[in-house]
Amino acid sequence: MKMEIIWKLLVASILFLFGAIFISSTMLTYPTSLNPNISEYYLENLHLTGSINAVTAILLDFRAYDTLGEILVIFVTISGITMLIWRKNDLENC
Amino acid sequence: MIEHTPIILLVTPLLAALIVSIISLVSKTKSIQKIITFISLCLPFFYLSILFQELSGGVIEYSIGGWTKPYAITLVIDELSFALILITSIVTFFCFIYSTKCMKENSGKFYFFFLIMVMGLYGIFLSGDIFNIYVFFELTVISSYILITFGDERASLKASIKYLIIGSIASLFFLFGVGLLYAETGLLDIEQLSKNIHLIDSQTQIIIFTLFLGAVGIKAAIIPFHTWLVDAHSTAPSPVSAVLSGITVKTGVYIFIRVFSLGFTLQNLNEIIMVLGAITAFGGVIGALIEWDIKRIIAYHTISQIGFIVVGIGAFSTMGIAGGIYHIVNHAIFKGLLFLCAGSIIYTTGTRDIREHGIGKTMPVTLITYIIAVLAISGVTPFNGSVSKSLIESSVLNYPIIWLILIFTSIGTVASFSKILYYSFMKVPKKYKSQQKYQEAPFSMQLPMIVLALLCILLGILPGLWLDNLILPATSSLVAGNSNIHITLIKPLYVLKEWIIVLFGIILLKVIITRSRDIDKLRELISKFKLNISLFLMIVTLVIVSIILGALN
Amino acid sequence: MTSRIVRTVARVLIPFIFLFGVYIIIYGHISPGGGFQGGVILAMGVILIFVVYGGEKMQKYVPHLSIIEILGVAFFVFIGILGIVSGRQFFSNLGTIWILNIIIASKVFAGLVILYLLLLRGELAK
Amino acid sequence: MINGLNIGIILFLIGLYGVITNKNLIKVVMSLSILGNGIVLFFISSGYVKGSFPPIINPGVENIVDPVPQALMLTMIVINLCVTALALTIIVRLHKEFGTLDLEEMK
Repeated sequence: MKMEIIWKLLVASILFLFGAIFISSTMLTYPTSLNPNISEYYLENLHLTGSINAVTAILLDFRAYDTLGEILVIFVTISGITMLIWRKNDLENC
Repeated sequence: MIEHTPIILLVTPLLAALIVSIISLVSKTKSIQKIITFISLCLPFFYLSILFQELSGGVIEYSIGGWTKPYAITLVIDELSFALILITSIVTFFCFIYSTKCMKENSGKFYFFFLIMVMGLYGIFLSGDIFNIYVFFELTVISSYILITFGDERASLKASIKYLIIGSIASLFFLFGVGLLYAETGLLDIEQLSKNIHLIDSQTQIIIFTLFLGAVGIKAAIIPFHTWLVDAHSTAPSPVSAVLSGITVKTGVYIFIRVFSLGFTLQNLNEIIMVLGAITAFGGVIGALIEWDIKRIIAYHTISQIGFIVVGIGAFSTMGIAGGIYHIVNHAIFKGLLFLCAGSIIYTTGTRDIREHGIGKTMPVTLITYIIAVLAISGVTPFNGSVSKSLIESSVLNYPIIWLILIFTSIGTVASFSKILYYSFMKVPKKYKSQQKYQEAPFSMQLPMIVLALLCILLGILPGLWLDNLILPATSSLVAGNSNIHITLIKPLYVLKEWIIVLFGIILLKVIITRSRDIDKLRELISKFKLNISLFLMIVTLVIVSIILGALN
Repeated sequence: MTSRIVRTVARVLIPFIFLFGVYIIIYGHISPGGGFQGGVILAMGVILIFVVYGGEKMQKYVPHLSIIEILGVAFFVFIGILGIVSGRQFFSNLGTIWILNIIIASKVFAGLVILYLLLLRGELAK
Repeated sequence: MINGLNIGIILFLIGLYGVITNKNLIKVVMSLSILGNGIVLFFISSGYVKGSFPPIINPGVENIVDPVPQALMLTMIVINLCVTALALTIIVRLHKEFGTLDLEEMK
């Protein structure tokens, strides 16, 4: 029981250290003002997509390839769960 | 149509996977699924031959959706990604041929996940967008979580959940790094990022580097981020293990090369990476020396060889990077071959413990291909491992301690593989009275082994085939400097060193055989290294790395 | 069996949930919303029916829903390839955002319902 | 000091703490979700500008928030959902096989 508490304190302290380093060194300078900025380009060309909702336009037009990967992830997961739940133990040994 | 080849390369396995899954809903016959999978894994070679001709005219870029280049998601094929796509096609094709015999049940589902994993791998290697790499990495690892559970029932479920927990932490670390990069620069394209990364102040760069190191370290199984690998790769079915060890782990190294060559303006990064690599190389071998399970031994060697690659990349000289990339290719071939050999041994004998095999000379093909693979992984001339290993070793000659560690690792590699050779093939177990009469594995399992063994020899005799055409151009685009490495076939000093290593390895094996009881105790000790302790060590490592970098910059 | 209050409230709520889901999907490109969000809302409506009235009998519809899944992915890829066929790039914009929204919505809907049914089955098989 | 970015980082670390110290696999998966939500908060706040409007470009709307992190996070949320579902399924199977939820007690 005592070991448990010491262990948790150890983990918490090291994570605290990590977080302290993390927060102290990421003084972000947003909003970003670099010249070739993605979101500015997307907003300028929004009228070409036929959608006025910028998030939908990015999701389904500018970055539709990401969405393809994403729906494949859903598809694979569902197939995997189907297999895992309905499967019998009939596997080859190799 | 020719300019669409990159995307067609990616869509082909996807369409095949869709057809396979529709067929598996409708009918139970497996032959159509096998044919479709076979065709879709053959076609990439055709596309790659087209792409190779195009590649001579410079880097191939294909922006999806037709938007201007740095803003849209771009598929980029340079020499590095071409080399990795080619090796992915070769290894997955032969692993598929191997799996047609040994995966009898559930095979429709198996081919589906296999094809999706191949597609995810292509997606990672093709993509030039850092968030897109995350998406395809998730696709690859999710299908490999599922493919692992095709193995031995109870152990594979445990290995899968372990891999899942650590793997999703890795993905989230990577995503956090992407988030910081985006918040600082407003960019996601890798090429644009590498031009603008010097604008970020060094404190934030340290954090970004640390997060990427955590993510990539887990994915590439750098010690102390490695605990998931041995369980996952040893419980999966052998063809899956071959792809996981040969290619999927390399995606971590690939992302590492891409991230590392973003050009962080930090001091002393190279030394930290080289030290981590050397620890990885040595620790992997220690793990392999004390195991008795054939697949666990081979899986530990994946860790050790990854260490070699990371040392080469960490050196960040022309020789080191070229050696590292060439070792990625070579390792995919001989590690795939080793896993396939282990699979055929398990297929015939039905056990994984090397002390109970006692095969003798009854499986000549497996024996000969296994010996070729062992010589290749030990780095003996004229097999392929020797070229890349000598490149890596000569790139760290300025750091004698790391060089010595790599030499000791090579000795341990020889010892642990000749341990398998001694127990599985030469020694007859006590419980059998005489030599067992085993059948050689079926021909469709022998064929991939033979081809991969021939590739080992070919790439060793003609290293220029890959080095001159793909790897040196890839290196020269990553590192500035002269790219003139002359690889002569036989350098007497190197050959002498290699044979001395083999000799010491066999001596080490003798020591191990006589002290096997102590080794069992050591293994007990290492098996106490639990999941949460390893995660804790991982965080500690990251904190230490960030503190060291902060102090030095 | 769930209590009468739950059943009554569910009966009143479910039509509006479906209506809201469909609204979110088909107005996804001109107002806040989109395929994923709408698909999830529709799926939650169906799952609410299952929770309240019992979903055990619906196990037999899992294959049908899987076909919707596969067709969703196939249509998505098809629209990507349509860009190549029409002489432009993969996933070129052809004014197809609302179609993609509907495809994704049906796919997410089918996926989440299957997920619920399968996990329910895993629970039952214990 | 108290803004979305820092709260996101803290949530991330809390999730990490949960993954390391919990023995129950279900709780580990819950911690993974917390970890992911921290990242979502971080991303969304990194695109946020005070006093601006949602990214729906009606005529006459100026200074809107950055839409890119929101789109990226929609992708990430779905992927995280899938990973969680897969993890829970494997845990159901494991519980059926071993009768326990503690990874170390599974022999």
